[in-house]
Amino acid sequence: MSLARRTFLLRLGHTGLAALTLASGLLPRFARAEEARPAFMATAVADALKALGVGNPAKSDAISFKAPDIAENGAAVPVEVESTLPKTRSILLLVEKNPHVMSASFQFREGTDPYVATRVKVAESSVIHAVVTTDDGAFYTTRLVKVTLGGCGG
Amino acid sequence: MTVSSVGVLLAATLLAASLQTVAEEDAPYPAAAMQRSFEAKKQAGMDRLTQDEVQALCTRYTTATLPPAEAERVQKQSLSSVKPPADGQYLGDFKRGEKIAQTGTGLQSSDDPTKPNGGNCYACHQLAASELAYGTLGPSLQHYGKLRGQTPAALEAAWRKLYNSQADVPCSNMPRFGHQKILDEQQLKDLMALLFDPNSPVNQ
Amino acid sequence: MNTRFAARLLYTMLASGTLLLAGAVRADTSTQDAIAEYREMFGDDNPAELWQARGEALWHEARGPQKANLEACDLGLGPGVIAGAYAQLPRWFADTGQVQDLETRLVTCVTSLQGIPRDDFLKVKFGDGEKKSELEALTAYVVAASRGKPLTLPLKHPAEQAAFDLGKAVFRYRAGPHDFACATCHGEPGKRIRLQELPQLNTALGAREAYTHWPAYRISQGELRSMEWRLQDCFRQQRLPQLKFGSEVAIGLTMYLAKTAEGGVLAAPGIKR
Amino acid sequence: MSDPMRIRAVANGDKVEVKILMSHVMETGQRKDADGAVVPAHYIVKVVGTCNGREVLSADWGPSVSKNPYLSFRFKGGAKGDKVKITWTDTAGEQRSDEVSVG
Repeated sequence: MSLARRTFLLRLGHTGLAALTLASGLLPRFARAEEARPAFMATAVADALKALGVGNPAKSDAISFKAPDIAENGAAVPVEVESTLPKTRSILLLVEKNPHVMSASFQFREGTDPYVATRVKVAESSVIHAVVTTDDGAFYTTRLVKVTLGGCGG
Repeated sequence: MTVSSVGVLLAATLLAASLQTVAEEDAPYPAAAMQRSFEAKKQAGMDRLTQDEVQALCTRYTTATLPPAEAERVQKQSLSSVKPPADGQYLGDFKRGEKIAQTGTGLQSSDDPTKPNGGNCYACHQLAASELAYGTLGPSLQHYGKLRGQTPAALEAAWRKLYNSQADVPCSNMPRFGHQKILDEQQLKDLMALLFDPNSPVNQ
Repeated sequence: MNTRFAARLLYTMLASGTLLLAGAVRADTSTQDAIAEYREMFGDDNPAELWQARGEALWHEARGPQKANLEACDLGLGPGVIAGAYAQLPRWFADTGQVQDLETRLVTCVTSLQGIPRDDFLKVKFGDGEKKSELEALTAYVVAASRGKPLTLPLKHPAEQAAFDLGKAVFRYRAGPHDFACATCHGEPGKRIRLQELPQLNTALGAREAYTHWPAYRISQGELRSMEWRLQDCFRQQRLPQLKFGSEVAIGLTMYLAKTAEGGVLAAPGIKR
Repeated sequence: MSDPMRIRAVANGDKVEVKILMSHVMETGQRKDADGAVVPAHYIVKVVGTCNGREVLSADWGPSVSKNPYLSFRFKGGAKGDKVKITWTDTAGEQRSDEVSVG
């Protein structure tokens, strides 16, 4: 498949999954992978959560979410999430202003701390959601990260 | 030791010190090595290594060390290059001005030459209070128009500074945006509006 | 006007000026604190390690037409000595009759020991995603072996002194449509471009701050960048033509920066925006 | 061919702290190269961590995890000498595993 077509299909991903599914016979391997992971194609936080089967999460203070107020560069924004909620199953990271909001999900096994640290891309200043799923439902907290332009600008 | 001999000694020391400064300014001149060490890439041609008179002088001297006679000459010559707007209107659109001030690309070998050049003002100046990522190589320009008002003198001075900074401060670090054709007349007007328009974010 | 009044006036002016200044500094400080917090969150987990590991493997691997590794490479302290070698570069090498920086010296070793043609080795001077640079990996490996070592550049050979003098002169050379020189941004203390502090590279303090952390992993590019890359990219942003790899000016500026930073303790590869 | 990960696994009290750096481009498929051509998407979609064969963490990633990804997590029930193994799978179908002993 030509690069142009591949790009075209990627763009389609922004507008809707239906179009993408129609073209699935032509999709490269990675896009087929994303078809099976609709949350990663979602362009809104609510849609991503819905695709994951996570019902309306409740705001919670029992999630510690560390992220810098200002990112010197959006290419890597360090984030650290720790949940003190009982029976935590997973932690999800979603960046509201990214073309695709869903960044990562981490599933914890018995004995693994409900804690994760990683670095994510943040395209522009954005609210980042840390969603925690537990046996007793889903909870969330947010942090606003301002992404600044840097250096000589070119 | 007599008073006069102290004076002579002092004068000699001062002279030696000043000679030393000049000697340091006259370090080996690198033009030939520059030619050998670079290669043209896209729009960044080898002609860009050749200095004009101001660049050559300001390589040798800084604003502080430039001899007064040279400073006057640079200033006069630069002033004569400043072209006021053809229609006499100094102010364009501040929203476009803000975009120009935020844009850092233009004239680099890596830039698309069909796109308009940026002014990259925020790299060196504080302007709109909402932009946290501003540089400090130049003075803050926050409330520029609010502090000065739109008097003919203030408008002319800002235009002159943007068009050819050397007309104001010889060996200034600021690019000569008009003189070197980095920005066109309309872009300069848009930047003027960013500085002076009462509704511009700079004046909030 | 009596002196006491004048003194009081001066005092008031100073006080109000100080207050204004303090306000400005405070606004700035919160931004700078946030940036500092951002940098701290990277901790010691620097992806530059991935380059070091790749470089180490390359160093010991028999490669090229001569199926040799680089363990006999002389970086100035004798064949095979890596520890501390970067702290004494650039330097004059008798076998090539040239002042060489780390990268050009690595080219010498790769071509002479392994028989790999220069152009083949330099096909990817600077990595870009899937196109990985062997030179940058080797650079990272060698540089890391000088962590904690002070920069020492005695400039005993006249060619070393000449390189330094050229670099010093080039630092102030203004040219191009924007009239930029290195000194435009790096010639004054305490300045910033956007939010990035600009080291004053013609002073020991500023040069140490910068030079001891390069080469560095650049977050913006997700690549480890060498000093040759750093200089080439500075000139790109100065709107000048492209600096040639290993050119007189590249070596001269590196020598000027290294010598100015002399005594500084190496902490490279660092991590930068 | 992919490069080895850098994995640190350190026992700290009753927990093992794991820190990983992975060598991966994490191309989003939205970036253009110097010639203006779109760089095709290529990123890690799945990461699994095990300790002596027992799964301790699994993660699903999109393209907005940073280039040369960093990941840190902690688990109970590990001790010095245990084998921590990390495996990633990317959009090209490539899989890579690296293993370290808990120190």
